[in-house]
Amino acid sequence: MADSPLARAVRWDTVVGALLIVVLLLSFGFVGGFGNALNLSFLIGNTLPIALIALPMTLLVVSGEIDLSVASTAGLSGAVMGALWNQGMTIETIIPLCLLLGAVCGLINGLLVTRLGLPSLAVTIGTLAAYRGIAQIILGSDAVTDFPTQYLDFAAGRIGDTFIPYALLPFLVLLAIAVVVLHATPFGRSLFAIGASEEAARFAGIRVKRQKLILFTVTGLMAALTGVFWALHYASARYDNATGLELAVIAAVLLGGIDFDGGKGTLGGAIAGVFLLGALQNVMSLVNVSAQSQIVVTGVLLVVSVLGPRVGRQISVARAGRRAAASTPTS
Amino acid sequence: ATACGGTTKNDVKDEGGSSASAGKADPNAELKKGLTVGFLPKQVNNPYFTSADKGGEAALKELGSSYKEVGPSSATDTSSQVSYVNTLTQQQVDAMAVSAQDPGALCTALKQAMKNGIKVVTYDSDTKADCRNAFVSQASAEDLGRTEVQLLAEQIGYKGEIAILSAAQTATNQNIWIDYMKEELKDPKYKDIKLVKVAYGNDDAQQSFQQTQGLLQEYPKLKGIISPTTVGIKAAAQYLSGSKYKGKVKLTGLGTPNDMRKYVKNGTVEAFELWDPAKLGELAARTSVALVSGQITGKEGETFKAGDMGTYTIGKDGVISLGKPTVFDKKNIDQFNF
Amino acid sequence: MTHRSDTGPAPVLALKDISKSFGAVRALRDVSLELFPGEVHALAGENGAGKSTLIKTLAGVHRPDAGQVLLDGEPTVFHGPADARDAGIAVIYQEPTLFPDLSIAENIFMGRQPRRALGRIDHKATHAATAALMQRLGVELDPDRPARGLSIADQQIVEIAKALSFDARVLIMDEPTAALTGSEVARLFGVVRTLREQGAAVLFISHRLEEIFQICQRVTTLRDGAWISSEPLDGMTEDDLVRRMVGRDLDELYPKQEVQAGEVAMSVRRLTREGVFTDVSFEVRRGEIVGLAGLVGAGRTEVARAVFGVDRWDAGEVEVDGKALTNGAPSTAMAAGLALVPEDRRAQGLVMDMSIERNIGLTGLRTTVKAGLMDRGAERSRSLDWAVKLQVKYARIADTVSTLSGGNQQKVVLAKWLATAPKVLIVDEPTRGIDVGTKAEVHRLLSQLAADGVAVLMISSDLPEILGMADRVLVMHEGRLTAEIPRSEATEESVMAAATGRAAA
Amino acid sequence: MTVTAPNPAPAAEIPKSSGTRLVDRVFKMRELAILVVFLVMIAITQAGNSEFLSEQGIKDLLLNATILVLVATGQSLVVITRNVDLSVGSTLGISAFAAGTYLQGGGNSVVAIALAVLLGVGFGLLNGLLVSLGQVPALVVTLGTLYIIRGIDSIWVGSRQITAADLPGGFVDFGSGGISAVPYLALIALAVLVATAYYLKHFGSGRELYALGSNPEAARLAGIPVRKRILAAYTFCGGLAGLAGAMYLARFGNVDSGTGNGYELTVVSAVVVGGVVFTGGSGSVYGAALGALLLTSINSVLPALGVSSVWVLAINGILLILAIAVDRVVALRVASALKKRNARHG
Ligand SMILES: Nc1ncnc2c1ncn2[C@@H]1O[C@H](COP(=O)(O)OP(=O)(O)OP(=O)(O)O)[C@@H](O)[C@H]1O
Ligand SMILES: Nc1ncnc2c1ncn2[C@@H]1O[C@H](COP(=O)(O)OP(=O)(O)OP(=O)(O)O)[C@@H](O)[C@H]1O
Ligand SMILES: [Mg+2]
Ligand SMILES: [Mg+2]
Repeated sequence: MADSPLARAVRWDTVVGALLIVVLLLSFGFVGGFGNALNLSFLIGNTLPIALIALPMTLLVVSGEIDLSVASTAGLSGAVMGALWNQGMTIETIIPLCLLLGAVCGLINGLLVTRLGLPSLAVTIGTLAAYRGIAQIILGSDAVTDFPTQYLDFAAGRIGDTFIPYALLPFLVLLAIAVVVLHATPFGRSLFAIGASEEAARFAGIRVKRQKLILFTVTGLMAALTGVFWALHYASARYDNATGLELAVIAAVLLGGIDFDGGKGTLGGAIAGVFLLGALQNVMSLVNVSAQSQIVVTGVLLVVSVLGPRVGRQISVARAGRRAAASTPTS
Repeated sequence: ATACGGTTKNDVKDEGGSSASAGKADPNAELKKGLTVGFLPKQVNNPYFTSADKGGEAALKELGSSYKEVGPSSATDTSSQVSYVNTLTQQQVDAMAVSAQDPGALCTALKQAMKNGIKVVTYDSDTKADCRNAFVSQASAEDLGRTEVQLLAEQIGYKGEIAILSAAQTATNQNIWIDYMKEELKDPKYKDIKLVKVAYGNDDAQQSFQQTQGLLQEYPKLKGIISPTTVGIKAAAQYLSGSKYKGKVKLTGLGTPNDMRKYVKNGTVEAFELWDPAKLGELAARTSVALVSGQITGKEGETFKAGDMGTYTIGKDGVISLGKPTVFDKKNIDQFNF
Repeated sequence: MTHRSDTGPAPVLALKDISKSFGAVRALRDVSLELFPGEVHALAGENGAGKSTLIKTLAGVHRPDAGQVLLDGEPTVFHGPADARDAGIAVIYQEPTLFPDLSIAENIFMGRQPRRALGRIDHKATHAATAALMQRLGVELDPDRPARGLSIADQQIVEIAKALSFDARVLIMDEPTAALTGSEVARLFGVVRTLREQGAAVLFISHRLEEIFQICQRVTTLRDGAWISSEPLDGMTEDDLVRRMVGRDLDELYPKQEVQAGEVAMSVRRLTREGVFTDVSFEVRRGEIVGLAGLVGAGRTEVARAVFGVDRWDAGEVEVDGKALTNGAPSTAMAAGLALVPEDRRAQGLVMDMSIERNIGLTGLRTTVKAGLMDRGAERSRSLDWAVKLQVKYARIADTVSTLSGGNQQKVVLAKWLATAPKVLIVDEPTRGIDVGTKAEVHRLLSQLAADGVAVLMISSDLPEILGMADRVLVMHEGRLTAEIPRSEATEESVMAAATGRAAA
Repeated sequence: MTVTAPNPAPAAEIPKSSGTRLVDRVFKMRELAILVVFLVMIAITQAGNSEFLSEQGIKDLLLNATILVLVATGQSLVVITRNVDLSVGSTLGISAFAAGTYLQGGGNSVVAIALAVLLGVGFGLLNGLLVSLGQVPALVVTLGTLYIIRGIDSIWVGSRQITAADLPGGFVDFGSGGISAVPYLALIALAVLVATAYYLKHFGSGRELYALGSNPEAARLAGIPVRKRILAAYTFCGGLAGLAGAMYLARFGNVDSGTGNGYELTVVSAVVVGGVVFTGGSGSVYGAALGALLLTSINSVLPALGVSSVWVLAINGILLILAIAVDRVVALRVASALKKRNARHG
């Protein structure tokens, strides 16, 4: 490979992965209650919504865009699910409808961004409010809880006495798909190009707008899926489900080394970031770190996550410089 | 399943409705010592919950048990509240007192806790009845709803337009109280009072502020506002006291004496009410210990003695009611500090 | 090393035994250079020889790893561009560095605006000074127009104006003429001569050797980061200079092969983009190289952009191989066999943060695919093939293109498009910033492509290049095609006449 | 020699400056569009509810906007340099509480405000140092400091709160008082706004903020002290957030550990609606202030029209999108009209 082993080692996504492993090992060893299957299954189950949205969000951010409306889309899909369920529709029809709705929400974001050329940050701040508001109109003060038990069990339960929630399996499939799409297909490759230089990508014949539109749509779809999962996992469909989730997703993705200027990052890093935050929060609660201090820790981690690679880079540059200087007299 | 094979609401029979209770109660059982009771409020750092939990802490100390508090830093972060239920389960506390952000969302986790032998008491805000052993209610919802209307009606002379400024539209407690307020208003003696609007300030100072402004602009003849939420009443009072409506538009509802002292003294507010949150916490603590000790199981009709607070009887669905709220006004407000 | 031995004026600015490395790349090795007042000094060398690095060292952008910068004979350390500026050194960098959101006037005077009382900016005076500069350079650019959307040539003009506005003792220019046509160059040289007479020292870089002989007195040559010679230009020939740069003699610069033109490969009919170009019709046949000439801003680039689909056209049609192209769809143009080597390599040609491999690979996303997935082996060998074929000078194919020298970046853009095996190739300023050696190579390549049946449309501001390479010359003037001149009749005079609109009558 | 297009139209002689003036006007119009949207909205509301523009109503409108205008002004400066400060909400919260604690102990109002500003300046400096010295993405760093400051705030404040009763009467009255319909707070915000706008237009360092947001690399080459300028922008932004904290205290008389939570999104919306571009280099503080006024007014307009609060959020979002979309469409239209007028040929 082109990168030297050292340069690769200081790549932040590898660091986050390593950090995750260290945290897990330490917690297994020293934190009572962490290692048991039930806790782990809870940890995974509670992190899944963030992880699910982080998948398309990573792709979106790599292509230089952002979607802040994901949590609202999730809330809206949950609200619609609740409302339709109350109407007596079958759950098997409701879920696809919700996913479709999510895709439409994403499509609207995408159209506003690509057709009107509006900045995605601004558009999705708007739809963040709009989708949540529509959810509120649809479901109002209701909290729908009586979804069929087999669905609830699937969303909240785990396989036997293992630590593996049922829901982890489909997630792993989605993760694999996302990894392949981003890192091994022409589509993914073009996303990096778009993120790094949209104009150069256009001049290379990449259909920038179409790609972005697809991404926004998929992001909406995944957000809706998350909303459905959320409502089932917590057995509660309310209009304010998943409020504030977008910030958690963004923090995790940033922690995973995805550059918000676009064009850089790996899915592995993003998912490692998601689970690192999840695991840390779980551990800190178990060892009675207060919620306030946990916020500080999250913040410090974020700051370190950007300062860290920079310091690492400087070290490796300095070393390379020394090596070059050392070799000067010989040639 | 229905004819076409899907699952609809009608297929799902609601098994809930009765509180989760097992075994037999032994009213004379010894109160256990050395227990750990975890308090999980809707939000830590919230003054209301802090004083409630302090009440619980004091009671547990007296009973020779230990207290701990965990909780999310945001009152709408349900998923993190669920994680905290799990945390308490992992830490194998003997009982937990929970104020639920969402009646349904905590259920799976709470049931898991009960399966692990942990007693679950909800306080302030209930979950579905089958997800906990007992609910300690701050006052009967009916009392609260009706007395607030009575308070305001007196202040405005049983005549004029009134409005309600609530918390979030999904706030379970507020919604129940508002229903009782409407119920009370049906009484013929209120025939000249018209409830024009229920506004929602989402327990956010600024939004409650602007909702109050909006109410006054939309209904210039508005005579009174009921705000059954501590955040809402505070914001409304602050707005009124700095506007031309001060003293002209009456305000009542649920507030803490410390929050409202200034507005009572400067004439913005005549009277409002609240229960003593510390007492609520104390009762939750005592209920938890009684449950763990086996004095009660959460069935309707069981009774237990809650220290100095007296004897309480468990009502329908495992609900234990704290009692009537206190009304605060110019005369008595200086006697309270919470 | 032989330096000037007579006791003339002392050098204003000098470099002594400077070395500079980027990681493993040693861009400069023990290079020395002296700039004298009243003299224009040329810096020559192939692409990647280290010219721009040298300049950035003079300007305080890079700190040398070893060696000294001498200002008026005193060793000096420039901690940043501001230090060099304060020492009276004005620099035009190879790549324009403008603030797109700010007006041209602000771009020129940023940080040094005329002030009124209390340190407030005198906007009027700024405007007036800019207008004066523009007049001096003989261009019509509105000082209040934002820099965004300026063509590369106009950007270059603004850069020149900026450098002139300093009234600097030392003026350093890194390929200022690369994007300019004859008339602007002549204007620039006029200004440079005046400055020289006023006693300024000038350092000038260009790959157009005739320009060096036109304006410079001395020349320093670099090869692979090493100093080769510093000597007066008097008595030197272009061949001498080329030999110093390349280290060998050069083949013919315009190796045009005679090809019988085949059937029409691309036809453009009555193409119009409102406000930009009007009613443009022409054909390019297989095996033919068609030159598109015109003054800066004549609309050549805009036509190319519209044909390729990155801009929409308002009327007209384009056919490639008999198939009509969709308006505004580069992907269908590519699928039809069209390729465009754009004018602005940094913004349009390359993704600067991506590796050489990936940049070349970007046009092959549809071909280097196996079962829907990227075929990395195929991608790499395709990229390597073309990088080698075009003699790109790089350390590793996985290095980001931003670390390449300007000329080598240009080669990567060419590689990227040639790798698509196009039927019709549009090249916009294909040899801008490319050294003579490689230029000949690129010309040979274009010629070879034409011989293999590719239709080539070559936009160039380098008139000799057009005359040397084109079978047919199209000339644009103010958004319209004004002339079509066969190779036999194409001369500097005939083309310029059409380009300036004089032939219209 | 064949001449294909023999008669090029004589280039239309358009005096150079007419295009410029038009460009100028377009740029002014960007703000004008928001102003028009705002005025239309107010007019409609007034038609539907005559109480809306009563003295009290106007005062409320201005008061509501004041705090957001201040923070948005600071934020625009940072955004112009192609950065962002997400920690403003947290800074606002903590400085409001600091000022409150000081006043509670019987402090002087002016000192309290100075204290809040200083605290804000401190956090601004921290952000600025991290972003400029560390040269790291501002979004991540300030999301980090958002959490850090919020966390420190909640640890320090705990469940304490400061209510109007704890504050000197004069301070609270100042928060809601004013000269007829114009609140004192709005006057302060206006003064800050005008001064900032003047500075940005007429001072070298102000222009340099635009320059380095427009092209950081070029700014470095032009010898602009990039780090110093970024640091200054963050410090100013932090200071204004602190000042806004003090005003929040005066206005609402009520702060706790949750004060200012989530405010960053509102601020960013105001700035974006006001036409300050996130890629840096363009936009004005007047635009941001108008954006702030528009956003806060929507929240007053809907209740005043009697729209159920259930609908408020959705309408809010849709209006926000409409505002930026209209602005964009108008800008595009004008630009293309201008291009055609300004065309050198054809
Ligand atoms: N920032 C950098 N990082 C790594 N390598 C660099 C960097 N800048 C220049 N180089 C390398 O240094 C060498 C000299 O580059 P330089 O830009 O000075 O060439 P040049 O003589 O200006 O060429 P051209 O005529 O193509 O502009 C090249 O090999 C280039 O790849
Ligand atoms: N991206 C752009 N946006 C807006 N205007 C542009 C853009 N590129 C060029 N222009 C303007 O359009 C006109 C035509 O420029 P164009 O680049 O097509 O000319 P050209 O004949 O290719 O000249 P050259 O390439 O030598 O600059 C010029 O006045 C230029 O300022
Ligand atoms: Mg160079
Ligand atoms: Mg061109």
